[in-house]
Amino acid sequence: MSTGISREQLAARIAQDIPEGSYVNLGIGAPTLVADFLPQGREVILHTENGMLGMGPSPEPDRVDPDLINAGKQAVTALPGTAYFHHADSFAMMRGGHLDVCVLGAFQVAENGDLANWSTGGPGAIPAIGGAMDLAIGAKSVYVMTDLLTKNGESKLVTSCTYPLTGARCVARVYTDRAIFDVTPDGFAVTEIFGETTFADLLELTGLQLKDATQR
Amino acid sequence: MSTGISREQLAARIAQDIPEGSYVNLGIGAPTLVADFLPQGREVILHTENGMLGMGPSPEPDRVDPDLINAGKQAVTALPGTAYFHHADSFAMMRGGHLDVCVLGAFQVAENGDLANWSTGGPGAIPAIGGAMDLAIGAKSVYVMTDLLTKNGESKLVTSCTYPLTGARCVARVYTDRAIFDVTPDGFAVTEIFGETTFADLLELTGLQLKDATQR
Amino acid sequence: MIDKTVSSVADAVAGIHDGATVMIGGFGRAGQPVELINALIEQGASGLTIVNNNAGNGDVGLAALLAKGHVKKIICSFPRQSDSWVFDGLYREGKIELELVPQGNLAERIRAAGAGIGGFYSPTAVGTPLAEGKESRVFDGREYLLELPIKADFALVSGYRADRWGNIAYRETARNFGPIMATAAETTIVQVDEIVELGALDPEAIVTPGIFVNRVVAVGERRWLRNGEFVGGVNLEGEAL
Amino acid sequence: MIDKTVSSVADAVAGIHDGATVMIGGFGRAGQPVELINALIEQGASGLTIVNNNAGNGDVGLAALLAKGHVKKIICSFPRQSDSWVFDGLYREGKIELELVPQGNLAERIRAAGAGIGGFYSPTAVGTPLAEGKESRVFDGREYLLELPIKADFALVSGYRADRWGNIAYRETARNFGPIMATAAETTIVQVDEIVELGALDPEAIVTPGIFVNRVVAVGERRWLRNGEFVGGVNLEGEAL
Repeated sequence: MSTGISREQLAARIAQDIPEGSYVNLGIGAPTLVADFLPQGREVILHTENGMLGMGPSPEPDRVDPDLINAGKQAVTALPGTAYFHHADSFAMMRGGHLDVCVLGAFQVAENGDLANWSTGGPGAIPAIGGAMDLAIGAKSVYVMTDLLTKNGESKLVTSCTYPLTGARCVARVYTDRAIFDVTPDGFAVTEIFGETTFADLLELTGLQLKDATQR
Repeated sequence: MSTGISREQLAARIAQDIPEGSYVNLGIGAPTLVADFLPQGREVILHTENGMLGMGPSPEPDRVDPDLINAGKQAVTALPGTAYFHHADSFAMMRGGHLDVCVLGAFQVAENGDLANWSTGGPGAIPAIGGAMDLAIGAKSVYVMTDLLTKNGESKLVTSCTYPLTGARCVARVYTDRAIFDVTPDGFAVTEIFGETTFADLLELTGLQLKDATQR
Repeated sequence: MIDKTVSSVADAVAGIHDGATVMIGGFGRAGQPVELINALIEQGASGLTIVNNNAGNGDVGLAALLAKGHVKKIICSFPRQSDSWVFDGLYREGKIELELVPQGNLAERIRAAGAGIGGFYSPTAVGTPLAEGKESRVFDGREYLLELPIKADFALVSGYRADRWGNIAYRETARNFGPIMATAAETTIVQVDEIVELGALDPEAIVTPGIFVNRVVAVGERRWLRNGEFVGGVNLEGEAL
Repeated sequence: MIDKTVSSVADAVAGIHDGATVMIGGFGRAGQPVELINALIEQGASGLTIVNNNAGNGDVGLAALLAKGHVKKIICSFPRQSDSWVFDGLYREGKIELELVPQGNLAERIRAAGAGIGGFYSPTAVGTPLAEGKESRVFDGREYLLELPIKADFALVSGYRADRWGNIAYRETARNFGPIMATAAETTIVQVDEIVELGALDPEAIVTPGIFVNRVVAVGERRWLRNGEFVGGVNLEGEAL
């Protein structure tokens, strides 16, 4: 059974699916990579929860501006056309359904679109939620970017989440290193498989009933 | 029985009671006059519901700016230090209790502080409320500026309002052409009488039980 | 390349359908998108529900739309004004429906629609006739009324300057309802004096970010400005002295 | 003459009492009013409830206040960060109470307090553990949770420039929670780089009008600016490279 594509390849694949003119929020961590792979010349406007539309790439090290950061507290730049706003306005954009796409990481995604990505519910863990719950219920399309399997080899796609939820029935599509899964009323439909992975592999790895919706 | 002081004199009297540094909203009509009588050198910041703090006096006729108006849709000017904001923010200032004083007109004020100033409830009348209900419940001190009597000689101070309310138990003080009335838990207390009017006159004109709290 | 600009007011108001709910910015005449309203009259959509603070002034703009008989219902706070004769006549003849909303509730309900709030408890109108039929609830010893969001199919807004991303800057008290209405409509259409280069607007003074805007149209500089400087010489109606 | 400026950060934080609820602006380090927090540490008030998006970074600012043991409880959305070791230690030892609030609810609850809203129905956290104990209600086929305002006794905010009326302009994403916190506290205290003449701030870009501000103190230009121009040469912590 082959391994999947790299994180960068996956980010590039997600970037392909983001149409010009979209307003997009990229979650902390791996989803941030998607910005680096948006096709040249395609204008996509990036939102960051801490009050900015029009976020640009990282600055040169000597041009870091501590007043200009993203949700992951990394230094960013501002494109021409950037607008700043306060936190209530920023979250009104999310919660009011104005973002076209958000890309989030996940611990688990269930067949019905439930998302768990903020807590593994462990006893010693310090909980932290940030803006994930607002994004999960607010963006028009919630995409998840994740490895299909945990480090322990367990499927992150599940019948129903055992970890605390971030949002209920909110995920539209899961981009993994092995395949792309659409959330449908009948569960996950595989629309694209990467590398030498087969549909049979996916059935085995996830242990789920999957629909083969690949165009092959 | 003497007549009362003029509207301008009353405006000047109200202006005396507005401390430096107050944030003040002056209602449409007579209350607008108060601005003209603020003592020289006393800084008071005027709020207008249509999105401005720092409102200045009327412009010269050839300097009218149609983008710069007050709640009564009259041309105004902007003082140095003016800030503009949208309607939700403007009314958040009112409703959130941030204005120190508002001065409103009235049809009736009841002994318990109920205010009626938007509709006489007549059958053919076209109702219009504007921002009066928000001001009535929002400002820290709601002052009313009015003639004591209607054109028909009826008292505007009443036991209980017969006209539709603008706000319940919201008025702190009523400035009339005859006297100043504080709203207290025991009804109206007369704190100042103008001209040759007597306390006995006020009892007769209003038909109410009044407390004499004048310092004479 | 993102380009939200359209070349005519007719293009700007295309697709507004009969029976649509249309928010129209402005407080009295200030910030009233007169050119867009005129285009809407021309376009002909009828049976409209209009959300505005007022119900038209004089015979132009919103008043002209009302006079055409294209408006079924108006949701506003202050219809009756010295120059609201068009509305007054229609209302007295029973030809227009009125939903009267205190101005602060109107603003907050529009904001709530744009912000995804399901409803909120307002301190305004407690104990008044406008509380009738509304749910009441006490928090921290104070009574509030449940208010629901007001959404629209379209918003017509008057801004000052825009860029091709649809970022909008406003001018003085003409800002009023524009920014919140822009957030609460499916399709937001903004008229401005001019479209400037991307990056030319101060990012700290963009009050409506382009995410809320679908179409922008330039209508030329307002008569009381010259190259962005106030020159006066007009009356409150914007007519030359 | 209105003059809200005070001459020292010690004067600025005077009167903050033991047990006070204090909102502190900032998202991570951006917009964190470090000089005011340091003055608060010096001042000594303890048993505080702090409202902030995070729970401190590194060993400075909010983290230093926590390390002093002056904070009883923190209300925030995202305590756990790579550099939140001070909070992490206190939390694991049971020495600090945590109220975890999704960031959008945190922002909207603060705004609600400033805007006089009694409560509101939020779409966030429905179906999650954070919905436990909250009232749920369906509007238009969608479920919402009742959320209540968060008020404070004091707000400490970091702005960019101010005038003597207390009007505040912000800089870039350092704006974040400042404007809403300024509306929700009994006493709002703002540190800025400099106090400018009344009228020098663009009235279209004053994000916090002075009505929300009680005291303003100038703390000098931030290290990455020179006469208002960005010059860089610092790391994300603001330290010279």
